[in-house]
Amino acid sequence: MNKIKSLQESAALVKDGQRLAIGGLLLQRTPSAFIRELARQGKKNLKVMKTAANYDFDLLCFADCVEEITAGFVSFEAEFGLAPNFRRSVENEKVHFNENSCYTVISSLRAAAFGVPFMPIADLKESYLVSKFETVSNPYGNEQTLTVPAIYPDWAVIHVQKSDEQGNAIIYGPVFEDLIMAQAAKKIILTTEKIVSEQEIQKDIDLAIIPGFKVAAVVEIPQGAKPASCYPFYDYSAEQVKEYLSIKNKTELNNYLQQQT
Amino acid sequence: MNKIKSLQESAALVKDGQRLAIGGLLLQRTPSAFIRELARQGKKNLKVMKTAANYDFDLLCFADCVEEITAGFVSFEAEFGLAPNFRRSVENEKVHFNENSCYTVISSLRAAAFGVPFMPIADLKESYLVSKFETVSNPYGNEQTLTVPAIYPDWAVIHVQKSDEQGNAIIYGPVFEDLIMAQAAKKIILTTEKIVSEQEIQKDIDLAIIPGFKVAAVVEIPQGAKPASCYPFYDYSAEQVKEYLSIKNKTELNNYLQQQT
Amino acid sequence: MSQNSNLEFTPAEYMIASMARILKDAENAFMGVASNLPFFAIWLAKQLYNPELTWLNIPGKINPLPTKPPKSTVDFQLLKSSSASITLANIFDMSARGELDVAFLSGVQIDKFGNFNLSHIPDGDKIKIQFTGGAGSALICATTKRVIFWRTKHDKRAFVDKCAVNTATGNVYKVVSPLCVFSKKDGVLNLESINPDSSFEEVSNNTGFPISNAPFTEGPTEDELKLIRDFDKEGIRDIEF
Amino acid sequence: MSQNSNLEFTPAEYMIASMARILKDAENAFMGVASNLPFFAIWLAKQLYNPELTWLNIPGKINPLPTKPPKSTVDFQLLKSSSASITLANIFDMSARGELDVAFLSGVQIDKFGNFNLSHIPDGDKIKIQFTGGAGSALICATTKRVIFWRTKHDKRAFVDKCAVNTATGNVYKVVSPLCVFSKKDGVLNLESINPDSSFEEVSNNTGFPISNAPFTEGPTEDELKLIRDFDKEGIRDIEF
Repeated sequence: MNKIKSLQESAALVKDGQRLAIGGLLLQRTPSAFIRELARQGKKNLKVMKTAANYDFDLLCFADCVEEITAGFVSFEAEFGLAPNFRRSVENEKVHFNENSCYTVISSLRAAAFGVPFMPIADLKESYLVSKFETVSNPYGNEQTLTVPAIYPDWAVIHVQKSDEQGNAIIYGPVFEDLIMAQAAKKIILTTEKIVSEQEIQKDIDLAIIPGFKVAAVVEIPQGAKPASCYPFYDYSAEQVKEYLSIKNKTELNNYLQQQT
Repeated sequence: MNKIKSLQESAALVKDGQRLAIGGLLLQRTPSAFIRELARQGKKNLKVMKTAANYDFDLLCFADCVEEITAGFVSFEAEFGLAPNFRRSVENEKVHFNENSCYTVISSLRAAAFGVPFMPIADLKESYLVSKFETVSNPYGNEQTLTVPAIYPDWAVIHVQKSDEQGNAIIYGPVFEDLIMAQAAKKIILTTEKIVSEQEIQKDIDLAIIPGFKVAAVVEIPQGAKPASCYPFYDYSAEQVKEYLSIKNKTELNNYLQQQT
Repeated sequence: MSQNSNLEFTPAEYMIASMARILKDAENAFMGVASNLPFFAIWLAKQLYNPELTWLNIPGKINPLPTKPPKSTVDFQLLKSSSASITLANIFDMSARGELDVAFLSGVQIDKFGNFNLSHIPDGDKIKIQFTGGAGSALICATTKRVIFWRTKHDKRAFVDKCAVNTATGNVYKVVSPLCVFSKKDGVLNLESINPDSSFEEVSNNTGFPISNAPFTEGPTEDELKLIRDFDKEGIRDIEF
Repeated sequence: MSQNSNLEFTPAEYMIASMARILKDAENAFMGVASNLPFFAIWLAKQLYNPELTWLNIPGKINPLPTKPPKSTVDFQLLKSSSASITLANIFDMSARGELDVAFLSGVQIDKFGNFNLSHIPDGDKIKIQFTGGAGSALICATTKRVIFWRTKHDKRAFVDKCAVNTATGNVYKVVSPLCVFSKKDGVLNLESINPDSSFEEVSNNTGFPISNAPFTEGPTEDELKLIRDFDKEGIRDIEF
């Protein structure tokens, strides 16, 4: 099966209204080029999830692609400030922010990955997040146990350092939630810095933690995480983040999207 | 804190009646030297757990160290036949075999690792194992969901290829349940083929999945998995397994234990 | 010797070929602990019928390329030149999610409903004979789409009317023995085909539940036999016979 | 300038030193997203007070040895020369198991009970102002043994009588601002000590709940300041001031 696809072809696999788990964390190993292509293709009503996001979810909000965000944190950091389009979209009720703890995002993905309908979690005391979740009685004791529901992404979209043509892929450095997303999702779209041979994967076989069998598309995009970083190849670009944050309106956004990969 | 200990000192940390999760699987990366030292020290009433065991649990049964075994499978394979001392001990009611599925062992360790009292699992249909477990009603749906209780090992005992003096350790090749055991257990005892420098660990930092902070003892024992294998350093020894299986009585067992590391 | 062809083959070769053919349309196949013949079946299927089959095993190195047959579940041959890594826990998760297509399981007893016993023979509340334990079978049999039960010995102690204990039950698809192949239909095992070296009488006499006659299985082909024999010069496939 | 010593120091340096000292007896410390000052505090504590402290962070490389201060949560400096790897999920699990000793959290509002709000300001059922979301704080605050709340701005919009929304509540141990250190006792925040460059009056005027007077904090020592300044030549510690 030929899984090697262009950015256009791979983004076309995503249908309006589907749920996407987006790999990486904050400005590290974000599948940024894929996110921009979703915006260029004018996707609508996507449901996106991740523990901690910024560029990716902010851009999808800006481009009106998103209906619901499930995350623990959506913001840039001190150097850059908040995520302005995310904020505006939520405050204007164009996007529903299903606020979670990073931990409950992970727990919901675990339930999906484990094929069970819910996951018991630690007590969150008086956090208002508790009102979103149900408790069950521990059947082996008496205490009430908080739970979260499984959340099943249609797609996990993950940017990796190396993949072979079949989508067997290596992640170097922090894996974040990418592995559990790959397990929880129905299918996987990989963008990769480089498509390599099977032999190249075998050299680091213990780090080849994404097996190809659920991968529907492999897209080679060098620098595909930019403006985010891709360890150890390149760091995030403060200049490029600021360029994005300087965009004022939809016309400028469209220009930006056309100029970028 | 100096964690480097002798085999004797490290086995002395284990108290009669404690629960041990034993790393490796069947004849791969078994902490065999440590198991023999437990037998030499005449431990009593240990509770041991693992998905699939043979040499380790059979020997602990032979030496009357065990009160309870939680496992999915205890046997040698075709080349060697069944685990004779395990069978005899269970049939004579000297050892309680808490038969599980390998999957339910993992799920009970996951619950402990996640700090939650139970774990929902897939339906096991009409398996008799179901009678050991409780169901709860999925709070986000209506279906009954089977669960297993958390099982908390006092110790995870793990044989690794490389550890530094602080117990930061690398596992090459299959990890089996070792990582989840390390997380679920109160403390960890590591036996290692070699104690290496921090710099040596850093070379394969993405494979250094056992952090030292819960490690109570680091024991350097080259060939410490024998007769089991330790990838990629040495394969299991059929001859040494057969030598063990030829032992007929306690006197011979004591001789065997004295002759081995 | 075969009644249907002039090729000679052993019971192991009969079982390997019969199991390999079931994998022609499989997406993935999992072999658990102590799975000597399933190894050969998956290996043969990938060589001959289904190169894209994803092969999952206990050490979790996916699609290895062994240079000779492994002697055990944890043989280093199963770590050679593989395409990716997965943990055993995550293979079980795949099964729980319904993503595992075919799995091979064995056991001491199997009954006419396709239940099997790898646990023990009870004596009231006590255990009379302790077996190995079912490993991952309780989950796999309940959640993998098609379970192939294989057993190297076909007699009335193995093929029973009702298991003393049901270790695993559920999605049994076919049962392969040295004498025949069963398939599960309407909740019970039906004889599907008979080893051309055996007979309905032999199968029937060694099976503890009633069966109806069936045609002979197509014996191993020349291609199948050549591949198996060239690969397994040491005769590892016969280790359990 | 300090009233208690002749050393000059910035608000950032005051906060770093105050937080580092809390770590003198800590087993491990976790810093989450957007944790500029906690980075310096942990780094300083390991240099000066507690070299065996286990330092956990979002990228999950344990005890890294950065050659200069990181500018973000995911800076490559946090991947340098570390001692082992752990996933973020497993750090949360540590907290859930009660194995996490100290964690640093920040937020937009904190109230007199030590609750904090990183979620939003509601307007009826709607959201008036959306903040960043609490990241891992709901879990961490509920299950980590000692939570240190830090905030670079001390005013009545931040230190409120009651949070509009409780994103995270639980095991708040101390609160460190540019003006002072609070500790939680009998369920409420109590002023523990005051920045020698500030005063009770300034703290009181900028705090939205009643407080009682307290002594001055010992300002940063010469050793502390030298280490911080030699390490942070670019002034990254001041990025949020």
